[in-house]
Amino acid sequence: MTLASVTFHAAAAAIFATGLFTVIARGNLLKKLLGLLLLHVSVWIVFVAMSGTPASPDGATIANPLPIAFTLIAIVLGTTAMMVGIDLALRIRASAVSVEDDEIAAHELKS
Amino acid sequence: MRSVSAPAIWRAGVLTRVREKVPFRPPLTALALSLAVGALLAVGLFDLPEVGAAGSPALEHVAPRYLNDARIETGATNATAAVVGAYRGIDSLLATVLVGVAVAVGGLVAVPVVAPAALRSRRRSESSVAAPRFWHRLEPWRDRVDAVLAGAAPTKLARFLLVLAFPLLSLLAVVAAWSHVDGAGGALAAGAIAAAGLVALATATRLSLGGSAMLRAVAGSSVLFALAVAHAPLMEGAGLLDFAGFGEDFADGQRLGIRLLTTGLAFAIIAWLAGHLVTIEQKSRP
Amino acid sequence: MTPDLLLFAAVALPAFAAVAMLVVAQHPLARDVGALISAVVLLLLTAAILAMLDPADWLGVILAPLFAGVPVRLVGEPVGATGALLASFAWLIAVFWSLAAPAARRPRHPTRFFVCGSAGMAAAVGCLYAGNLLSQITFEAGLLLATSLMLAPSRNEEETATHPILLLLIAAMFLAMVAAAWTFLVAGSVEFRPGGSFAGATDRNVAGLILAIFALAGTRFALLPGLRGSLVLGRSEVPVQIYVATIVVLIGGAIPFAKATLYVIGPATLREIGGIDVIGTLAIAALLVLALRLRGAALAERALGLPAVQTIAVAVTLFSAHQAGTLAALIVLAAGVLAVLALLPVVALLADGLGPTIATLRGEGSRTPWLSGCLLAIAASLLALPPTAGFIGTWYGVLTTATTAVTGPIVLGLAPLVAAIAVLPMCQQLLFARPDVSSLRQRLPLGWTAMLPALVATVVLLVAPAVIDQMLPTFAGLLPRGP
Amino acid sequence: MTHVPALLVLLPFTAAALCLLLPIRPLVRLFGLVAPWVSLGVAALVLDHVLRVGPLAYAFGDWAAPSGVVFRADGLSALALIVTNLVAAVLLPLLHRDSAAHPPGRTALQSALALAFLGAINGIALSHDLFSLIILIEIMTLATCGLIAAGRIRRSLVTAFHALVFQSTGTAFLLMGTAMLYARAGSVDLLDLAGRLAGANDRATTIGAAMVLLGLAIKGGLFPFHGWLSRTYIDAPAPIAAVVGGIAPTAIAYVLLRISTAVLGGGPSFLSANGAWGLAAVAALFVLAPSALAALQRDIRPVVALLAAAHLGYVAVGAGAINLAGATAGMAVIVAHGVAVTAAVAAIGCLQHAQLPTALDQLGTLRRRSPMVAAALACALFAFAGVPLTVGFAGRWHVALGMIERDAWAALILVALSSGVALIAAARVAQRLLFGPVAPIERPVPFPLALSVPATLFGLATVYFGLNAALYVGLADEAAKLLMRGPP
Repeated sequence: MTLASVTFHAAAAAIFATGLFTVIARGNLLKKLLGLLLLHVSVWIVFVAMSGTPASPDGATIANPLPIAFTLIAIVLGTTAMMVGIDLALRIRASAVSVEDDEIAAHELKS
Repeated sequence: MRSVSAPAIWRAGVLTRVREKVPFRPPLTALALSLAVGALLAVGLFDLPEVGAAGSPALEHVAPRYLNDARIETGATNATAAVVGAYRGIDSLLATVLVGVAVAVGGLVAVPVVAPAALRSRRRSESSVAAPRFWHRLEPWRDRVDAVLAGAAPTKLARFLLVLAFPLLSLLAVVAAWSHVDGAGGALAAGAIAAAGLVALATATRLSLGGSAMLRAVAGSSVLFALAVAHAPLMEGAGLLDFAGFGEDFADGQRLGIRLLTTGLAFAIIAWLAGHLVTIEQKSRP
Repeated sequence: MTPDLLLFAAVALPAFAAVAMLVVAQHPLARDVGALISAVVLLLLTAAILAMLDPADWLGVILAPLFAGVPVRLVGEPVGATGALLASFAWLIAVFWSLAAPAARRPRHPTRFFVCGSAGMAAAVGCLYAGNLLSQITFEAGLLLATSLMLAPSRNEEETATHPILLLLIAAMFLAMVAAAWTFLVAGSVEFRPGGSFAGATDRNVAGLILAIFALAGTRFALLPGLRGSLVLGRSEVPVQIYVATIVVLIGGAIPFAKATLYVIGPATLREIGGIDVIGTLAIAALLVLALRLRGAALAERALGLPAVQTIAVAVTLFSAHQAGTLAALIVLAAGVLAVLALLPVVALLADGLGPTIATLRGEGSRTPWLSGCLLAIAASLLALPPTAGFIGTWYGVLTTATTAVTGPIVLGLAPLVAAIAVLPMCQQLLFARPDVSSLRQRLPLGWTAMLPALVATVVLLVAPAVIDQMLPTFAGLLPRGP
Repeated sequence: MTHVPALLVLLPFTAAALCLLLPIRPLVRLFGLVAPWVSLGVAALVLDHVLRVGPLAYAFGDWAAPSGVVFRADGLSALALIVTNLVAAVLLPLLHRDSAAHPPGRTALQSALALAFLGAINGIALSHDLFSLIILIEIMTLATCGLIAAGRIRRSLVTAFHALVFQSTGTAFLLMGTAMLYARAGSVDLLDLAGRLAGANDRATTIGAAMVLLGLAIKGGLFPFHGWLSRTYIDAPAPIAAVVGGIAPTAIAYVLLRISTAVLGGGPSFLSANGAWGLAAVAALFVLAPSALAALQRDIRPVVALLAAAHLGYVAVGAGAINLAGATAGMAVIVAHGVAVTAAVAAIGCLQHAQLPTALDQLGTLRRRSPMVAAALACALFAFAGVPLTVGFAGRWHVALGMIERDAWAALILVALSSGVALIAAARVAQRLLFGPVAPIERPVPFPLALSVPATLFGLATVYFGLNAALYVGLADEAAKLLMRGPP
């Protein structure tokens, strides 16, 4: 197993796990969004790793275009979701008292 | 775009930041769950074919056509552009629509202006929760960085840097766009970088860029443009996204179609990101 | 009035009555009159259907095109029609009681009782007339829902008290559904047809499993002897007891099982399945447990233990299901239903007037001659003493089951003994114990109206043998002839 | 007819973009009212064409399947198309009749989102390319989040945020699984995948499939992940909650069914690998647990949310029994879900909008307030429980068939058990509805048209489709045959 694939895949798995943990465990809405970004980043990494091609004799290697295309679209997916999340978080911040989950809940209870 | 989303989230953090609570007990279930998923994922990923290994299915099945025939079939010099624009053109079209939806959502939940001062006072009133001591030591620095980034009191240095950033970033964008003229990736990168430059400029010189409404309109029209490009072939009886009829010969038409489509996507992204960031930027003005 | 229209009316009338009574709930008089009239008309309808049965071709009506080729269908055939007649009579008695009984003994929520009862009757009649397994399950679900709505008052402790029964009924329904699905896979059809659709369709093991599931669902596990919930009904009102014990448990369990064995599995397959002794042994065990449960029970509980006994007897008789077997099972069922039907009001009145336990009955027979007479008659029928209906049923049952297996007669002989354990102490205390003169008592607060339902039921129980004797030849002609 | 599969998706998007650009009230209203019904009509045409002529395929840009993207309408797609469009045609035009659903002056944006949502569900039903499918699902997600957040209720913002986080996590799972499947098969076209994954049973494929199914389960709000859906029922403006709860999970369930049956069915599906016991586990987790929880609730809203989640679980169970009856069951459940959930959520919306109590013990008030809505609620709950003569029964029946065919006795018992528990939960609610105490109402708030109409219509539909299930069961059977035949 080449170093490249070990690095790529281990990094992807680690980042995915980190992102999942952040999304689940963190109360702060923006931290949650960062966790989302991590999840998506690990997907991008996997796609990029997939686009590798064996070096041709003249040394010039061209990437496999399909995973690259997937990566581009996936980036759009992840970033749109995250930006909309930011919108919502700001709106919540402007209307609610806090961006902490439980504080919002408490406030709802009071109001 | 990653290059933009990171500062965006930092900015949002500046606006909305209350120090995150220290969880009372370590969230063990979450930890176990994420570790389990990560381990499972690792098992699966290590079972995948080697990176760049010859004969992996990803290279065997459809990739050869993209690699070898794209230039002839689509006239695109860049295989990725051919895939994004021609073979899987519907994907970029749908991505454009997705950006449009994001724009609409952003318009629906427009943030009412709240001055950072008010925010900070609110924050002080809230910051009852004890934070780790380490952060206490960093406190003054954090406030200073906040002040700069929130545009509350941009220091001369910050202004200079930001003003300097704009031409550099736009130059970078031009280079990125030019480097592979057909490259959809190039278009995306150019869009992202240009958006970053716009934001830098807006931050430095309280320039409003016509507000977010105008940019939203631009984004919407570019979405509509991309859709129109997709529908255009119906005029001459071809199928949707079948750009062969655009030019005098097959490849020429395809190339034109790809460029139009990706341009629509890129412009949608530029306008959307810029509008988004400028909105946040304006909110952060005292 | 064409027969299929009659079938449709027999289901539609109670359903309509239920809705109507829910609408006029504000006017008790209209509600009660509606309930009584609908019950009477239902009885007449079922009797008419039974009268105009035709062995050659079953009259049928399609209610809804459920799946392609598997509609919700009603057919008139002897077994179901008999059950429907019995059920509608039981319902009439229940309504009659809830109108005539002393105010303290009437349903606490009359509207709920009448609405749910009528809806349940619509479902029960549909379940008995069902033309295929799917329609049977469909109506059984309706019966289950109506019963659960009736049994679950808003007050929680009672709600939880009746849960065991509801759970048993739900389990029975889904067991029946599983069996139906399996039948559909095995035989390719769920239609009821004389001789069954299993012949040669599958090996005896699968058929035996399906039969066992049907049996479990049909007997409602004989209300799991020893289950607290099966006796907890004693706490609820008499008409509810009548409705659940006779209609839901006895008839609604035994008749669908009978139809499944007769018209789906078929006598031929039944015979090659065999295994009657296994079922018989299980039945004997269940009877013994029941006997133990019934020994120390209070009055109402003793009465409520009997449906389980009768169900077991019917089920075991059915397992030797060639023609005479079905006939015997039907007679056993009829005798059991009528006896329970008469016993429940009598016991309730006794408990009402004298006290909830046996000890309080001591020697009060002299002051309640009518009730004592009823009790004696019912006891005679339950003990299968000639010339009561119980005797005829047991007689035919023993005759039939003796031809196939040993355990059959044992079960049929054991059932009256268990019943005796439940009933005889009552009679003994009531009639022969010396009254304790120490406490002077007021006379029983019982008028004729209160006793009328009990008396009617007892009279019917007494005249039943004659009717059965008259109907025997016709039935022998009606029932599908086994190979 | 040739371009229909594409136009069905792209024209709503175009209309949405127009609404975004020119927020002219009459134009927006026109689109908002007409588009769903037109879409429903075209969907009916597609169904008719599929039934008479056969599957209808459309290759974008004339690039054939493995290297291009193909939208294809077969029996299953047509069925999902007709169901989602049926619900959408009733719900979407009524959206901007409800004042709480959208802030003033934002009608155009909201209609744009609604139209994008419409196009997205059409695309989800039609797309046969895994990656485009994911993009379309994401469009649907963002649209729903925007619609939820548009409510004037402040809590709806938080709800929208949580929905977004949940669903985007699901998207990440989906994408990761897609990546692994692609790395194994070399393409993302569904038919092609089915062909190339057939028999593959290595770790990567299995885990990739697991990731895909897990992502779909998260986005569809199956049991352990139903939190955001139930929050939506409670906190989102009621008509939007009806849209989100009634349509989105149905579409996702369709994708789940297609992928697990037609794509992974022949290959690594761990269900087929571990046979009956895996199926039993799925049944216990997705079906039994939520039903049992639902029977313990004291408020109507969690009851509906949990029962709906359990009902959706039957899609997973039916798809898990990889045989004809199972697939038919999945489709029947999808149809039932679209109808029943809409009725239930709309009825709840009536309760909330009129500030009637939602505690179980006070539900009697609804009976006095509007018998039709009460009846609709009861019918929907009974449909969830799979009671015969409601739309839910056909699914249950075929699930049982599938289990028996598969000899999955443990799963069969669990399914029967959970149906019983769900029946208890439904009966508790019905008993309160019928006989519960009626609290006097001072100044009764009229039920909004946007809710009472859908509640009544779909309440009737639950019974009608239950009475002659032959309408869609036959169709589902045909579609299942086509589905199980596998790749050509």
